[in-house]
Amino acid sequence: MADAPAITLIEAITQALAYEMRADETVLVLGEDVGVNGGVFRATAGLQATFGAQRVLDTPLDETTIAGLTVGLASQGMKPVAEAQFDGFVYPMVDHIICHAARFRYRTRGRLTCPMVLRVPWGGGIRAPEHHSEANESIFTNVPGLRVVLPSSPARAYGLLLAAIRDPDPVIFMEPKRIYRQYKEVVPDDGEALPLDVCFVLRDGTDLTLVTWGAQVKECLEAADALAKDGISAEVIDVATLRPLDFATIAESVSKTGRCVIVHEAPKTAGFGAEIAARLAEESMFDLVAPVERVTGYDTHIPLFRLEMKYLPSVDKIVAAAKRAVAHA
Amino acid sequence: MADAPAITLIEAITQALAYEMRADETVLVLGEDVGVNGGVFRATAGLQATFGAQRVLDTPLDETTIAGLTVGLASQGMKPVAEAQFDGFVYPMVDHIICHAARFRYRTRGRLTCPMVLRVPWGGGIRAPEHHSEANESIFTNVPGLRVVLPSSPARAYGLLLAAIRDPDPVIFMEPKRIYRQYKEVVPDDGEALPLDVCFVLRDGTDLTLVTWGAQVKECLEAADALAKDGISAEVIDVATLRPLDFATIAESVSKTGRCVIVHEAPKTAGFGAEIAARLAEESMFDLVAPVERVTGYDTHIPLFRLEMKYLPSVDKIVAAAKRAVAHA
Amino acid sequence: MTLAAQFQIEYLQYLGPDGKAVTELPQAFRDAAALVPLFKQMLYVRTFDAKAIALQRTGKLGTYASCLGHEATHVGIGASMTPEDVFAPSYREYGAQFMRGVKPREVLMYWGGDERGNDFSGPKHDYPWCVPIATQCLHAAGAALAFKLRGEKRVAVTCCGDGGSSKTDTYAAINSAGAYKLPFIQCIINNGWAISVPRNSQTGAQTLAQKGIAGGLHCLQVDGNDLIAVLEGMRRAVARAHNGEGGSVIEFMTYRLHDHTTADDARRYRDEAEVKDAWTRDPIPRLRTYLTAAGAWNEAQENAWIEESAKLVDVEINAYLELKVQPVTAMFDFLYADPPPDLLAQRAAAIALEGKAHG
Amino acid sequence: MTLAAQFQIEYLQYLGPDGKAVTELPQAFRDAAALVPLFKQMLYVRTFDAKAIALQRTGKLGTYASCLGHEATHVGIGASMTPEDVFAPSYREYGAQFMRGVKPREVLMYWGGDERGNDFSGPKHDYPWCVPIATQCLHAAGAALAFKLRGEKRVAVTCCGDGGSSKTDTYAAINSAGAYKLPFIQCIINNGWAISVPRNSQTGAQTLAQKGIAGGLHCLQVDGNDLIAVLEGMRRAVARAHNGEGGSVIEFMTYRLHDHTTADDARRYRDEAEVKDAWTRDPIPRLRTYLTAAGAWNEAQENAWIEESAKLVDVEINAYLELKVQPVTAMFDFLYADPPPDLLAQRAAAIALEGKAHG
Ligand SMILES: Cc1ncc(C[n+]2csc(CCOP(=O)(O)OP(=O)(O)O)c2C)c(N)n1
Ligand SMILES: Cc1ncc(C[n+]2csc(CCOP(=O)(O)OP(=O)(O)O)c2C)c(N)n1
Ligand SMILES: [Mg+2]
Ligand SMILES: [Mg+2]
Repeated sequence: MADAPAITLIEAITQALAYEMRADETVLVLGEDVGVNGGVFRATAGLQATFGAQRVLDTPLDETTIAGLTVGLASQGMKPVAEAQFDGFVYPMVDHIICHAARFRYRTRGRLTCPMVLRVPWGGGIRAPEHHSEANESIFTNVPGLRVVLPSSPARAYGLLLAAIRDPDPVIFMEPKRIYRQYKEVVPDDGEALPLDVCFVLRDGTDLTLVTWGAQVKECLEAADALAKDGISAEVIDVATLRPLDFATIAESVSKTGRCVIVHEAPKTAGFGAEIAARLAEESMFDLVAPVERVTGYDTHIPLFRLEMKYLPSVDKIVAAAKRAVAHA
Repeated sequence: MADAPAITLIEAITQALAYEMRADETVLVLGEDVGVNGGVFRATAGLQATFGAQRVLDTPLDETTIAGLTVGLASQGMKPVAEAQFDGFVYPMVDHIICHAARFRYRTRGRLTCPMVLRVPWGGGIRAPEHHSEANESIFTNVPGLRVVLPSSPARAYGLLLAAIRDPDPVIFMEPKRIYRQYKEVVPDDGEALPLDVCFVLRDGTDLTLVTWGAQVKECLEAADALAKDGISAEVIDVATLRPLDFATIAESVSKTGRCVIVHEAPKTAGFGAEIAARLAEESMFDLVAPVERVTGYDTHIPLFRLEMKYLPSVDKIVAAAKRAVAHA
Repeated sequence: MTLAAQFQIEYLQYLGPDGKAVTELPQAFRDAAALVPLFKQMLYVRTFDAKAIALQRTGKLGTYASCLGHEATHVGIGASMTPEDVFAPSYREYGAQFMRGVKPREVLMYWGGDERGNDFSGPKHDYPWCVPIATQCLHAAGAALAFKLRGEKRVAVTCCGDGGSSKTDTYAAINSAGAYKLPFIQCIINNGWAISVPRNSQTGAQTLAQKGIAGGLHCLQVDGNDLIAVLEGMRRAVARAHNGEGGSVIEFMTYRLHDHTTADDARRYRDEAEVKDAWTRDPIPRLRTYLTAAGAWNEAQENAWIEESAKLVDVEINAYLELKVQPVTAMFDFLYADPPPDLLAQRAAAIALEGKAHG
Repeated sequence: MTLAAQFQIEYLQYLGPDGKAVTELPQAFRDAAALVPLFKQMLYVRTFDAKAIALQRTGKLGTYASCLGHEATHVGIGASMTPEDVFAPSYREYGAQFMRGVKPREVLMYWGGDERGNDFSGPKHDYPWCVPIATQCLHAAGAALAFKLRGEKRVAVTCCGDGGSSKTDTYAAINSAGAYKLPFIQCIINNGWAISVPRNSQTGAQTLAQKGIAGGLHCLQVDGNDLIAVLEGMRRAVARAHNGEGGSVIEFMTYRLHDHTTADDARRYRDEAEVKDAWTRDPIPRLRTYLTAAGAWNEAQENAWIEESAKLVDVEINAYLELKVQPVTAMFDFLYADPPPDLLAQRAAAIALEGKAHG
């Protein structure tokens, strides 16, 4: 196991899918181009060859179809892992996810359930065409009955995806495509899931808490490095599971640092960062020595790729916000 | 005009639609059962008789169709006012609203625009069947390019709907159906629109600010009455337009009162109340003497009607939260 | 002229409105006596329906969707399925559901605002009532896909209305059933109206059965007020499914004799003359006439059964009326298998509030 | 057997793959000389396409969707429309768009990551490229509804692919066009593949033209590599629209000779033999042979035009390459007609950051 080769985040996804398909024959994968082609991002590469066309199904080109079939499969004893080809194509799935996947257990008092995963390549920064770069997690974060997960490293992608597939309720699993191939790490294929209800403290610090998820984890860690050079000690938290939110970990950090900068890629207004700031305003107000700040995408659509990097949070923007926070004593 | 009869909120909607259809021949109404039947809530009652079947169109039973046709009509010189029959049926419209209505101006650098209104009977408390009681405004509040409006009185429904129809960009107009017929007021049919970017301060107060929208405005006003009896002076703000948010009015109030309780019907986590609390945490932290509090729907689906009133914010819950806030000096 | 394709859609009717055979009866349904239990079921459903409407009118039930006039279609569909099959109804197919074991009290619980109605006594794998129009069709297609993948000899049957045939989900279900060749039956119950919108405003298609052509499914149009035609149409579709020939779309021609729901007033948009005319095609007298002529049924039997079924329904109604409201915890307890701590905190707060309210 | 309905779908082909007429040519398109401008357009598009791919390969363009092999279909559609009509393309119908006035540089701007490509020189009412598959079909139906309501003699034409024909939006467009009898043409450009998914995996339907039956539209299948068949199919559909006979669905049979986009590698899923075979039906040699035989075209003309069109395209490419990136304010300035203060504050902050970055 120690000899396992280092793999990228997307390879970790594939590894988790393969592991769980071996372990549980009710697990199947469906979506557009997931079969022979292995998915446009190669997340399902090789799976059809290994597990057959009965376990890895190409669907007709319709997201409503994918979502509805997935709900049907999940409620009849299968564990479907559906793929939305890109974040921008998730909207036609929203009806089945919100009205049915999130409600079957509730509606039927546990008679029918919906153990499914919807994998969504998520976010910007890959110079892709329109609708291929959306950070739209907030479509799901206000919806009871769902879990919303967003890993930020190969190891967390592996462990969280295993947990998502094993979870008896529907999980929206958004994958930061900008870091699909950003770096490699050794991820033992040991079938060990990670918990779906905790934030990960990636770096300890005392002066300020940086709270983020997805692709921005990297920028936050770099910002923490930069801040350290200026003698500022930043704690970095990867939220990882947005819903249900492990606010306790964030609160504990802020009780220590007194300052919090929330970083996310989605537009600011009513993005999920608002929830974290709101919880701080409710539960940590007397711990805060500086106003909370959000470093986010602007309140406009992510532009086509020539301008997209100017839209996204950057190390500079994070450092600047952190310094504003630290200026408060 | 002073002799105009008092009308309900739903009648104010009809009055605004009729006014603007007379004033602007490009305005048309479409949706399920909006024609002869006048809509299941009677919002379009009489309009087809007055304006003809060319201006008031029944659609096939498909919300994707309604949304897509509406975008098509709006981008070709019409001003469609579409009706979603109930909040719970808005999800199949989300794709066209987010990917197209909210983006046409942006995408084409102003060449094509999408001046449309989507009217959505919204919220719980009318003992309706499943999917007829959802407070799902947060589906839209993180979306750049949209306006999201939620009136709370006959007069504001009239003025804001006129403004929504006249606005050159897409407006989601959510109507609190619980108060459709709750009370009447005189609403002169004078074609006067209300601004789409301000909160309305409905009651002045000095000890605490109650911020809310939609059907909960009434509960907040009643809570303010109850609090007044205990010598607590509550300011009540009807947000009315959630996106774009007029935070300045809220901030000004909180700078005076130092305490804020946000009340809404949607589930708490990542509901739009989070955005208001977040802005307070960012911009009003040093004004606050008490933690912000949210009184909201629980983080579960609104139950079928036997339990629904236990789900919704109530005067008691609001008063209790207000008293907790006031306990902080 | 070179043809790319051509299609024919058959229409099935065996009993005319006068209860007389219009053509040779299908092999499988020539035994009148065998139809008696189904006729009794139709009468039972009609009794239930009338009583449910009365309950709503007296404030003891929420909005209720009547099935008046649909009895032959619903019962015929129910009779064509085995318990192992999966049924995905819309919201008024009680006739089919009763035959699958769902109890009338459960229908009332659902429309009475209590989720426990969905945890019904019918097959545990059947779908509950579905409010978002036609979304159930795709769940049935998904179920059929599960059956096919697991090699099970089961059929997924779903219903939508004439209005529902416009819904994109119906097309998606039909298309995927065709793409995967699924054991799937899409019943389109054309009762003439979708609330206030008449059938002809829904679509330019000459039949609703032809929706199936878009997905390459077998298409059939059936007189939905003729129980024998319903049974024969379903029999053929089930046989196809079992033989691996794939899915079917069946349009059942019937009529909504009541308002859309108790919240609706059809007089606002519908001609009384049309309704009067539709009553002449009522499925119940039609089958009664046929069974009586065949010597399989008589007035005494009918009177006895009407009386008995009224009593049976009353037992159900009483059970419903005695039902206690769920505790406030019910809105938290079935959301997740493993509820998160914040939700449990909200649950505790809700319990505390109850305590206050009651104490 | 009583029939509820029956349908026939005609197939149009005039020129065989060898460029010889397989049947009498349609009245409207017998003048070979009149086809020459369209043939030149087909050559021009192919030149553009090759150069666009080259630009992408050398890092000067983002992902690009090639139209190789679709030239007859695209040009034929473009030639069948007037400027007043509305065109709602998917993302590769450049041939049709060039004929409507869209400039190649605008195509490049769009795929080059610059929104200004969508503010194109074609008709101001035409729709831009549409990435969410088939959603444009409903916009075209909405446009057609506007035309009908205003009594304008205009047609809305939209395209989707074989994959797109599975999309629920396509069905919604077809069904609403039928319900309202709209001047609407749904072109289904069947190029055999939707990225890696072959046509037969999309649906069990024998043709894609028959998708129109579900909405009661006129259906036609056309050899999309035969310009004359494309023109004739479109002519009939436009005539129907003008005569108030409602909408049409036309399936154009063609082939995607390139990868799906430059981000795709079709060798992963597609047999080279199939592609080789498809080249034998290439629309360009077919029309060239026909025009040459008719004396309307010759090699010298072709060589001259190839050279000229390369130059014309290069002018466009240079204009594209010289384009300056939009200022950061561009992401704020076209969001609302009347931008809210908070957005203006973010805009100001973005400008300030630029200042810092540059200063
Ligand atoms: C997605 C959605 N849109 C709208 C409604 C409101 N609604 C309930 S029933 C109905 C009409 C259904 O007509 P039809 O499909 O013909 O079935 P019927 O009620 O006639 O059996 C409508 C519009 C709904 N339940 N779901
Ligand atoms: C809603 C949506 N889902 C998925 C995609 C990704 N995607 C882009 S093109 C394509 C295949 C389209 O195939 P087809 O409709 O046959 O058109 P073609 O590209 O062959 O012209 C897919 C799946 C998309 N753009 N939109
Ligand atoms: Mg109906
Ligand atoms: Mg294709």
